[in-house]
Amino acid sequence: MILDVILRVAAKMFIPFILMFGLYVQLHGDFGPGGGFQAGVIIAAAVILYAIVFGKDAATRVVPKWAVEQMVPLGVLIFAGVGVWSMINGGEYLNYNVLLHAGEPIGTYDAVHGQHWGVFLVEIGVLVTVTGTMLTIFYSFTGRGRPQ
Amino acid sequence: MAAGPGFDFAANLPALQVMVPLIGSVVCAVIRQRHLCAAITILCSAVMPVIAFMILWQVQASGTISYAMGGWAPPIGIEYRIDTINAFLLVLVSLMGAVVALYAPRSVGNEIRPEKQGWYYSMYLMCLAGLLGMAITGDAFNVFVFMEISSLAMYTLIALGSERRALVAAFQYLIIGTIGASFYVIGAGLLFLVTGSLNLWDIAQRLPEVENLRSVVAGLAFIVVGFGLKLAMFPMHLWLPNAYAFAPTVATAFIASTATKVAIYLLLRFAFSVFGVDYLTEHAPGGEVFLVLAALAMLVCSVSAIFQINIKRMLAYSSVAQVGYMLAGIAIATDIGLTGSISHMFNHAIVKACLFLAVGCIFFSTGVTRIENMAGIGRTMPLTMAAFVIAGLGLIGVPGTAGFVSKWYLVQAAADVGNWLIIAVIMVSSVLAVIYLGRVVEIAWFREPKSAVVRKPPVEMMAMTWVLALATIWFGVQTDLSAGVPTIAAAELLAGWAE
Amino acid sequence: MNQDVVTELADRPLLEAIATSYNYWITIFLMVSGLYIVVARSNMIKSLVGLGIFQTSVYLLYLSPGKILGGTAPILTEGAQIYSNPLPHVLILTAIVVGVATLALGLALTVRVHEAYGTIEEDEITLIVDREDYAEAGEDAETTP
Amino acid sequence: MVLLTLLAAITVGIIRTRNLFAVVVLSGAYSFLMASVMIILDAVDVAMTEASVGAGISTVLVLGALYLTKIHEDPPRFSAAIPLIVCVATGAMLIYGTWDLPPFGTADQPVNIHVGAHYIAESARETDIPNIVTAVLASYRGFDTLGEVTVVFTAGIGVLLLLKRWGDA
Repeated sequence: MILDVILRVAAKMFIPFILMFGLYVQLHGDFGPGGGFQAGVIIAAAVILYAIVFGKDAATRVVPKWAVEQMVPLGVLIFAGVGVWSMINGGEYLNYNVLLHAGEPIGTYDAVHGQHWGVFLVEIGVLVTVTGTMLTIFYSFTGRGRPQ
Repeated sequence: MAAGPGFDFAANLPALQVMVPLIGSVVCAVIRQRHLCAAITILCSAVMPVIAFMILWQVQASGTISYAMGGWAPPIGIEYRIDTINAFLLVLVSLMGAVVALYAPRSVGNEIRPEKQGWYYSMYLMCLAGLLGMAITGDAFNVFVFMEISSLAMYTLIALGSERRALVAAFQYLIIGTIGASFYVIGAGLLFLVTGSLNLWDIAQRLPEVENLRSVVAGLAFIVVGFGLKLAMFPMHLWLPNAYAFAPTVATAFIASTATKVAIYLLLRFAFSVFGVDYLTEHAPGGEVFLVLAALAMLVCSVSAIFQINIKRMLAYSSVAQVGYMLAGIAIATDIGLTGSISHMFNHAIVKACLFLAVGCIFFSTGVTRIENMAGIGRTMPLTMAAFVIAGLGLIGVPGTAGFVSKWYLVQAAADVGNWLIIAVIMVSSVLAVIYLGRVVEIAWFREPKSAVVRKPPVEMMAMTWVLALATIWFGVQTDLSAGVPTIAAAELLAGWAE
Repeated sequence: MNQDVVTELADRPLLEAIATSYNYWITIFLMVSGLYIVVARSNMIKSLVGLGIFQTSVYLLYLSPGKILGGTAPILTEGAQIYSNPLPHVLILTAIVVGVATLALGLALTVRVHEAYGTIEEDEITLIVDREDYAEAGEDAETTP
Repeated sequence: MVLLTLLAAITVGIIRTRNLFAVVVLSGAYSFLMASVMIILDAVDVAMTEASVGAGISTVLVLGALYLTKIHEDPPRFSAAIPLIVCVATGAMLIYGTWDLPPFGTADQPVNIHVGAHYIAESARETDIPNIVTAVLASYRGFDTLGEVTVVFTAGIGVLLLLKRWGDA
């Protein structure tokens, strides 16, 4: 059991840092390597570590199954929604240049900020779906139980 | 398109064509309530043909449509490039999607657990979105991405069949499908390495500069093998019969009428638009091999069909044989040959979907899938079997049905190049079709009823089966859409893209 | 690329070809081995692992030509002049994700097959299926769902 | 070059090993090596993904599947002649196809001067995102990325459909 204690304490210490690193990778994707996908995998890994150390039931209390199942489509919806928004604004699908209206003159767009916002939102969509899917798959496999 | 404010419906049709089912699928996954999901599926699928016909009309009115995804002009961004042939394919796929979606609710209700139905519809729409995406895109890598979307959805749809063999069939398809996709990626990668571009049009412009490189030939070979696996080109067809036989009815009918067709379209696109006829005749002397494989498919698979005990498997083998017809037309590579192939894609989709839907009705009412157990079904379910027979006549190619039109083109094309052997093979294969379909008719009508009809098939299932049966006759007489458009498409294909 | 370069490349001696294009040789080796595992092995999980190797070797085919000697990673920084080509990286990112998605679905199928058949050897399953077919042909009635 | 050779060695190991647990460990090592190779090729984003996906998630998934199935592989029952022919043919085609590709590391090959060069030259002005890979991924080829996320979504729903338990089954 001593090993178990060490494991639990170490895991408790590590998980916040893993989550922080995930967020860093997500938000810093514009400047360094990384982005929504990598961040999603890292955050999912943190939860999986938690599940392995503290048991799956504890993990599903923190991150419930229904939530991850809804995250799977939600991310795609965010991504696709950005595209629809740019279409409504008169551009092509996923044309971030037209996401934001510039103040002056009326009817023009702030292309550079639009690009930033577009990429930011899209990466969040990726993050949500990837985290959700990885956890869904993990829960599905562990929830299956060994056949008798 | 100028980035002016306001939503421009007509200009955004290409994006809508793919995004409506995609978003519909995602919404289904959020909602999960099965009746709502069925409603969403029907709504999205019913809008698809409308959009597809509008695109076809736009193409006919004002030529090729180029739609720059994300507003980045090609080849920098991803382009949707639509000319006659893929507009035609969009019409084909979306029509089939709509008919099968209208047929679906009670068939799905019968075969899939209630809790799973919401997600099942989601996968159906995703499969539709993936196939439409493959047909519409003008970017080599985007083809791969959408191929994987449709394939993953398809593996799932197949695996949900009620028998345990469906799982094995889905797994084998997954392996073969992934190998096929990887071969395609290798081929596209070689082209990318020598041209520096992923845009198909751009590649076509740059290929003449590097056409003497061996990498280009190898690229073509890998692409052909990749799609060959996907479209069940003989001898790479072994995954198909099991996949079709054990999938749920709705999945079989939809996949059988669309998936192989889209793969054939992509083969056409690469061979004729990207590489061009001149390149093929000069550097890739494979036409004869193709023709031999096509002939073998027609003969071997028609004979296999005769010996099947499961009716869905029988129809699946017949599909591989029909793919042989289409490949024969492509291998002949004349104007009429290509017209025949493209037209046969359309006609075969209608006919085969009708047959599978009729089989679905029978399964719904009696639970029978084995041919010998269908004894007397013609007397207990006369309407369903009548539709089956009409579609069967279409498959054989009796004059006055859709199948005749396209087979006539193919025979004519073969006669033009003086290839009498291929004509003989087409004839023999049609006779074999008479045999395997005749066997079903004989059992269904001339034997005493054996299986009781538990319940009548619902109205919408019968209606959709009959819509397709009537379409079989309609397109046998009225050929503006089923042969007129393919004629234009064939001419465009033969002209190629390279300037 | 002009024709002179093309013929020059095609005519170079074997040893030089191996040395300058070592990346491709290993790529091909990995690809063929991966493919071999997939098609020759009957264990479903091993097939999936082989599929993974096959796909990863395709990544190398895309990535290695994008490298420019003396270049740096394609992140704009002060002082760097030559960047390696970012486009293959993007494509391969997508391909990796597609690969893991396929793997997950394949494993899920494997688990279900194991539950249904008690084995994950495709050879054994083929035998079971054949036996079923044989038994079925003798039966008369079919079970209604 | 050394890394590439090691990769080849591991592949041989994977082919020869029958213990599936060992195969998983080897394939994890394979992924890490591959990630190192990718760093050498300047593909830092890809390397990061390969390390987290190939060595991380994939390994966890395969182990999970192994736990639910079994860890020993039976010897093959059928002869391996046909697969071998297929593989040799593929390999021959690949050698043929890559024979006249330009040597490693050159800047002036077509793949590096056409579209790729445009991204390097213009992305700062057009998107103002320093990491060109992110710019291409999320903006220039954003639609591919949407497709990629959709693939992940499809796989997620597929796994749920296959493995989720409802009540009895």
